[in-house]
Amino acid sequence: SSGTVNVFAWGDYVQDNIKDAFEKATGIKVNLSTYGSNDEAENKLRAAGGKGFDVIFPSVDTGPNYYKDDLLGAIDESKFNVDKVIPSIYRASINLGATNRGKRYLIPCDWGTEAMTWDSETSPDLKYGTISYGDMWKSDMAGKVAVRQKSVLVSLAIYLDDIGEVKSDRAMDLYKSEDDCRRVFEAVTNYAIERRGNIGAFWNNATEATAAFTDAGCSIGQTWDTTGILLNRETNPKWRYTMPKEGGLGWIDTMAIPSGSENVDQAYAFVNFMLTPEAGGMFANNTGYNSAAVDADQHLNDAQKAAFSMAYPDAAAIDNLWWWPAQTDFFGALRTEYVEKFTNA
Amino acid sequence: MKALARTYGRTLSGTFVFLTAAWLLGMIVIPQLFMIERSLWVRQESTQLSLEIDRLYNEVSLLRFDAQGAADADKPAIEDKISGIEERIAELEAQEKAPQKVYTLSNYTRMSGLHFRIFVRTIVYAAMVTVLALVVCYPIAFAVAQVATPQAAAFLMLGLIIPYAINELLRVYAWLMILDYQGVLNTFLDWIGVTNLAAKQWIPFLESPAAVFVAMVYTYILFMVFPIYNTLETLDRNQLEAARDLGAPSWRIHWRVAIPHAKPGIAVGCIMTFMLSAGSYSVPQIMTRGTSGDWFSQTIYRQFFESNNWNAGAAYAFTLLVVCIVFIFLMMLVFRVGVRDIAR
Amino acid sequence: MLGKGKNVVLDGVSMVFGTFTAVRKTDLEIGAGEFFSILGPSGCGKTTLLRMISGFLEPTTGRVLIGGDDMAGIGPNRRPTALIFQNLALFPLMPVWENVAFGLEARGMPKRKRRERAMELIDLVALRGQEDKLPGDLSGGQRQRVAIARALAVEPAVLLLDEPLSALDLKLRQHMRAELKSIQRKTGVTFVYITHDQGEALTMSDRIAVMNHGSVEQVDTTDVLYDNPATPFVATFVGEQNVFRGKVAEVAEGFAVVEGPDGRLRGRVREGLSKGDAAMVFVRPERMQFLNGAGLDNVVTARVDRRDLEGPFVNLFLKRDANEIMVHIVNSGAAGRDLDGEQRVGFAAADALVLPTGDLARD
Amino acid sequence: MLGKGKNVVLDGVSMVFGTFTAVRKTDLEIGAGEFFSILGPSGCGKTTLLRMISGFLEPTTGRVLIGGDDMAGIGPNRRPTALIFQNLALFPLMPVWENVAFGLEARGMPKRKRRERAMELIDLVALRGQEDKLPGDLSGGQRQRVAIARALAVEPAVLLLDEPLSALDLKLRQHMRAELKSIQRKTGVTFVYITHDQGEALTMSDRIAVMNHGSVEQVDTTDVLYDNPATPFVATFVGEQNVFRGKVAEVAEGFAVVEGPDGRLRGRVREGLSKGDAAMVFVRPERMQFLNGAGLDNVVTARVDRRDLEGPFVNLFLKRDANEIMVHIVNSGAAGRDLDGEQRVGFAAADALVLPTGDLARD
Amino acid sequence: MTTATVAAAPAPIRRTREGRWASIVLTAYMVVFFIYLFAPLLVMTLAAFNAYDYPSVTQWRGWTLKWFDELAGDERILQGLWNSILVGIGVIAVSIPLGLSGAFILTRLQSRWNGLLYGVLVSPILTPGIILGISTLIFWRNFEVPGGLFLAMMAQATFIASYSMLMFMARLQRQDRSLEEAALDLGASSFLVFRRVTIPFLAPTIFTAAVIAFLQSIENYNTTVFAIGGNWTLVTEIGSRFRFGLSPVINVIGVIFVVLTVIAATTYVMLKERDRKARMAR
Ligand SMILES: Nc1ncnc2c1ncn2[C@@H]1O[C@H](COP(=O)(O)OP(=O)(O)OP(=O)(O)O)[C@@H](O)[C@H]1O
Ligand SMILES: Nc1ncnc2c1ncn2[C@@H]1O[C@H](COP(=O)(O)OP(=O)(O)OP(=O)(O)O)[C@@H](O)[C@H]1O
Ligand SMILES: [Mg+2]
Ligand SMILES: [Mg+2]
Repeated sequence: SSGTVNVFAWGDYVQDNIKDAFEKATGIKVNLSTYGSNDEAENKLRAAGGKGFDVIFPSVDTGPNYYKDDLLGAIDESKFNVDKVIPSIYRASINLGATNRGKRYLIPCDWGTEAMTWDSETSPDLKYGTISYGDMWKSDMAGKVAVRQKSVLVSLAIYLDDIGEVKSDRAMDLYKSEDDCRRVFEAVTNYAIERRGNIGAFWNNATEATAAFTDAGCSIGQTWDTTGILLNRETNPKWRYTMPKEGGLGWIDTMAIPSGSENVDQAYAFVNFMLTPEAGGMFANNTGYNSAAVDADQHLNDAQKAAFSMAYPDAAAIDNLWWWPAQTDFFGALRTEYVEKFTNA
Repeated sequence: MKALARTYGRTLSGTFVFLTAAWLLGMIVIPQLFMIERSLWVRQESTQLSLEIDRLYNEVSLLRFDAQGAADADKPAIEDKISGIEERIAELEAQEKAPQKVYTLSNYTRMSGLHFRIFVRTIVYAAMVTVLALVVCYPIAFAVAQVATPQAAAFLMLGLIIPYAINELLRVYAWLMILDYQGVLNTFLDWIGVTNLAAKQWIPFLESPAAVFVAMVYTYILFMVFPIYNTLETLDRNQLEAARDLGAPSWRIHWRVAIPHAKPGIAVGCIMTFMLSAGSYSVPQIMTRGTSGDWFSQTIYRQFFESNNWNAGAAYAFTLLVVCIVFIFLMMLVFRVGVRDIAR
Repeated sequence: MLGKGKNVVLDGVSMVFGTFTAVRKTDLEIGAGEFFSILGPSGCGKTTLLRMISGFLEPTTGRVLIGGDDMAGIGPNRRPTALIFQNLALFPLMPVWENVAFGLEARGMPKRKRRERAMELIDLVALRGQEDKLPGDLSGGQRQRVAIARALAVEPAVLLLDEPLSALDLKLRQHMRAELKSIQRKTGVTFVYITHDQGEALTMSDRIAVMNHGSVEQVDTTDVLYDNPATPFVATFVGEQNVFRGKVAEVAEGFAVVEGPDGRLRGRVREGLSKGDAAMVFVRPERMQFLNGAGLDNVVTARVDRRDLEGPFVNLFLKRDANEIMVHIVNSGAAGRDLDGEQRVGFAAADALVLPTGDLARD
Repeated sequence: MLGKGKNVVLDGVSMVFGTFTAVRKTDLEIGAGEFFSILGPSGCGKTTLLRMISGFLEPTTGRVLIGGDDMAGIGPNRRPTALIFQNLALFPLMPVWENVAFGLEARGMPKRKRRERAMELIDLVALRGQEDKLPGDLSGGQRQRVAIARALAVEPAVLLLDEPLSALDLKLRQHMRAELKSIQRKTGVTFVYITHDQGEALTMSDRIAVMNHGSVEQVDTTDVLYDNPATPFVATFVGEQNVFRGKVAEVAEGFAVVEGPDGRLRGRVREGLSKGDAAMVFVRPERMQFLNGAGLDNVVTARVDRRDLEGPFVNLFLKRDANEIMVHIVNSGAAGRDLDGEQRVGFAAADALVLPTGDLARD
Repeated sequence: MTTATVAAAPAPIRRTREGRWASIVLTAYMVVFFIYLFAPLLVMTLAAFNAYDYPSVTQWRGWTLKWFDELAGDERILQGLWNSILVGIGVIAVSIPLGLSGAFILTRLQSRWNGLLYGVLVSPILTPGIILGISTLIFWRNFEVPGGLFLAMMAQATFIASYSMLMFMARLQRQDRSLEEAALDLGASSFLVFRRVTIPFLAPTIFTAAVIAFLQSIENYNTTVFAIGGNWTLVTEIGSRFRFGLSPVINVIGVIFVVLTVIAATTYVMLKERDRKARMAR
């Protein structure tokens, strides 16, 4: 192995301050590549046969996609400090896809949510505690809703389960078996299609999500936390972001070491560095996501703290999060199928 | 080979043949064969059983994790529980078969009704884009080739090329900014009083497929203009004058003289535009924000990258390729254009 | 069956492109039904003149009248003219009959009727049987005829032809000359024919206008033009000439004597030359004779340089210092084969023409 | 300064493309230093023949010998020939001198020396001062000369010219004929010259081979070819002819009498015709005369149809039933202007040639 | 006599009344068309000077040049730009010889298989770009070649060579074959023929093909994104930033490219024009 580490990360994850700090601390050079979606990361790694990178940042639920083709190496838990990861997150990740057949492959790095963003001027009544996924499907919202196709069907499933219209064990049935998955998706999609007129824009990335509100005229929708927070902070304070009462959609991004990694030691060094409170704080300030490192919150700046309290006004907001479970093959395929059905309705 | 060798000698001709062969085999055929091979099999496995095993493993992992923090007293009980589950796992794993690779045409045949509809719609849309591009570009090609002075023609050409200095993503994004509900065009209309953005009364350009058409025509203008220009440039101006002298009005001159002459160029332009639009991913993806329906290329993309079904994706892609090639031959038949004319 | 020709009058017409004068102020009257040629070297403005008549160019000054009507502002598609282009400009993708019928199609004649009419014209130009071929499948002469039929189909009063034969090879060109001429006679349409080939102009035309550098130097019937060219340019551009330079020594009774390096030469003269003026003596090669002792008005001695058989003629080239003298003798078997060395050649004063010195046609 | 010409022998050469025979078995000997023309209508196989000599085509049968050496298997770049292409094929992106020097460059001559040599050739063809221009900036005649200089630069023993003048206009073509001929004399190189223009062939060549449909019909000097064509095709392809058809009535002492719709006509005859055979009588238009009472061997009456001035000649066209008779009279002022109506024209038996009926050259 | 013919440029149609209407309509259409062509560029350029954090013109926050500064400090973008240029040059180096070879074989060899060969050689143009990228990557994996600039170049060259080939074929079909024969006849070796006759004839096309290859390479996303492996080009960098919100830095790059293209192309046109004038004058 050499004195470099090939990091394949989300575009905004490893910014210069982190990179410099790591290089200074360890003397290992970071060779950074970036991607913009899980699909891209996954498929690039797959096409490369698991080679070429030493650290990668998959979302925890996409783990199974990697396991199938043996793209990741198992984590040696003795080589990094398990206690540096917030224990509850570390534990939760087990079920969400971080382990496979008894071995751990993914180490939580950060987490975030996808929840409600809305225009508090045109909808002054909406607020934390009462706001619901269902608000997007009300009849007075025609053409004003911005959503991501892939997640909106899930949030709708949670909502419909909550109001008892489509029972799905808080959407967990989607992952249970192909038949259950199909049943729930079918019902949810039909519900959505009936109200398709509400959709003003679909988005797939932050650029589109922002534009959906600024250019496409949407006034409510489901966005990533960063989008909502930046809309509020940079564009207009009327934009608010918070958790709906059914619980926000929570995601965890992790760090993994591809099976073809040639710099395993350096990879662990990098992982360990990312989990230091200082790096975690830097990370959160850089990106607006929440670090999974213990004590990272000590290093947050004010803006980030303010944003956090807007998004998660109380502990319940976090406790109530709905975490994306590990993906199964049928889930991926069926979700695509119903997304297409909804999109093309 | 002999004909080639006579002019260029053995060494050079050999180099040409070698390079072409390397390109043909190493860069086109063999890589494509890999893909076609992929489209011909599926992986069969018993998902439900594997899921169950995975679930049990996760249970074990959880128990192990909890055991670390548990009181020492509880540990034996947990260990018992774990070993119980592990037995069950062993039992199930014995039943689990390795996934099997089965050769089949099912990737081709299993296209759902929806996908088929999208496919057909894409072909229709691509054809519409092609026709639109033709209508938009023909007058330009004609003007540059036949009407403008050579100097003016050079600058017009330059004007045509400049938009290609920027990346396709940006070009499309710019169109999005223009056509959006609160975009440049609607803002302008608001300003002259046609729409009222404050009251959310705007013209929803993006909701119609026309928005995609506008951006796509924009993106592929060059591919239509150049071939037509190239053929029209060779049209003897005397023919136009002869037609006029014989009393024909402008439209008839075009219909009877210029367009027939430009046919090979039109065919080539149409073929290229059709191909590119049928295979375009970023334009519909960015332009519509999903609100006006998918194009088939998006479906292919999702098969590959969201459904994780490369095999089906390869089959879809191959289908598209075949249909496009059929389209080419159809165009060549309709326009009576030979394979060779495409290069003109 | 075809409309009678109309006359064409150019009244002070000129054409300026930017700063370049392509056609200088020109007055010209072309009679109805006449076969009128415009002859001149490349670039002299022939095509420009023709395009003003056909309406593709508006003259910078002056008027074009056809059949007495001022054509100002009337486009090419509404003038009673039809133009045959140098390269014919047949529509390569239409079969012959559609080419011929195109003008009728443009006038909205129904398909059946126009095909009928086209067939009549195809008969006229002897192309029956070729009507469904594409122009590319025809020989040069046949294509030529299609172009004529196409132009005649619109029943023009004036047919304008821009070097229509220049793309053909020699034999065919000669053949088509006769054909064009006979079609012109049959139809009675006014032909305005452009060419830079003097042989073509001479054989076909009733009258010829010779142009040079944008102006018309002479308009006359062919015989007058050949025998009495008005300027050195016309003299040398039309037909072959032997040229002798010198100074006028004497002028009397329509004849002048020119003294120069070749001796004293006598020839016809028109007014405008007086003693001492620089002048040129022009003699056609066919008017020169080899003299076996016997004398003629003018005699020159020169060395036989070479003998070329040109078919009906034998050309003998003689050298006298830098001057080359050409003598045409009719090919009567062994004509001129025995001539050699220093020879005396002569010509009658009536066959020689004296003109003030001027530009010759380059060759 | 230039290599002497070599002779070219074609020994039973033929060329078959697929099933199409472009050149039938041909034997031909072209003398060293000769100006030899191959004349024939388009498509008769001239270019094919030339390409076999130059080495671009290998004959299907037979041998090509140049200077006595069998050329089988020797490529165009190793034969002592140089080819001048119909379109000249000058390298458009090289200046004149590089064009001329290209063959020397190919032989590895250093730049300085080859420029020197090129300049000599440029002088030879009178292009001094043009050496640094591109071919596109030259006039047609100048380009022609560059092509000649380029071909001569490699000091070929045989220069092959494929209709090199056909792209030029008439005046220039005539001028270049003389120039080519004089270059051939100066250099002594064997010229094999292809043309479909009989005038060109007649004026320049020492000998001419006339081809038709892939075979050589006659090889002779120009005078013989003109006066004694071997076949009706050659008779009509070379120069103008009046043709009278009929049946042989009498053969005696080298003369035959042919009876036909135009009466009894007497003319020279070679062996091979006997009484009763279908025959054709050929008379050149310049050998015919208008008879004012006086008789000649043969007399025909016909109506004057039209009179064309061709410059040195006046062509009179007479009609007799379907037959057209052409008479050339030297243009001596008013020649033939007074002739009209029914006329008697005649010609001497010695000026007429009787041949067995055969194909005529189409025109 | 003939020189005048050579120099005479085709005269533009000087229209009389009839034609005038047609030309007014055509001119009006051209104006509309060029507005269509340049409107997006204008929007994109304006957004580069907008102080707002996302590329936008409707959310106007005042003029700024800060995005230019930011570009200067953005190492990944600059490195990506450099990588793009490297790949572009590589693509030229690969696709031009390939395209030339294919064009020679297709135009010079008369064979029944030409149609098929042609079909296969142009098929990369028709294949979705993603698939080219992936198939290239998979193919080269057999030789242990990982994704990177090299593979990106190979994958792009696969289809860009087809475009070059089409251009070369068009040119070769217009070639006067007798030039090559003349050179051979003068004793030239095949190399000399190629170097002195064929290549100079093709030179303008080689130039344009290289420019087009470069432009296509620079702007390609779909193919590159897979073949590029851990490395990145300008476009893949833009693509991966799409998710986190584009910043007007991207527009700044666009503006710079447009300005560069305009300058380069204008000089090219001007030089050609001057050349033409010089030639006319001679
Ligand atoms: N539209 C134009 N603009 C500028 N100059 C022109 C234009 N049309 C013709 N000319 C110039 O006017 C002159 C006369 O041209 P014209 O075509 O009438 O010559 P021409 O006698 O027909 O010659 P040719 O025998 O070569 O056809 C030429 O010098 C030509 O370059
Ligand atoms: N490579 C070839 N394959 C098949 N046929 C050919 C080939 N080359 C020539 N021919 C045919 O052979 C015949 C003679 O052609 P060639 O070029 O020798 O004629 P030509 O006498 O030079 O005619 P032109 O005066 O038109 O140049 C023509 O009918 C031509 O179509
Ligand atoms: Mg002209
Ligand atoms: Mg030939």
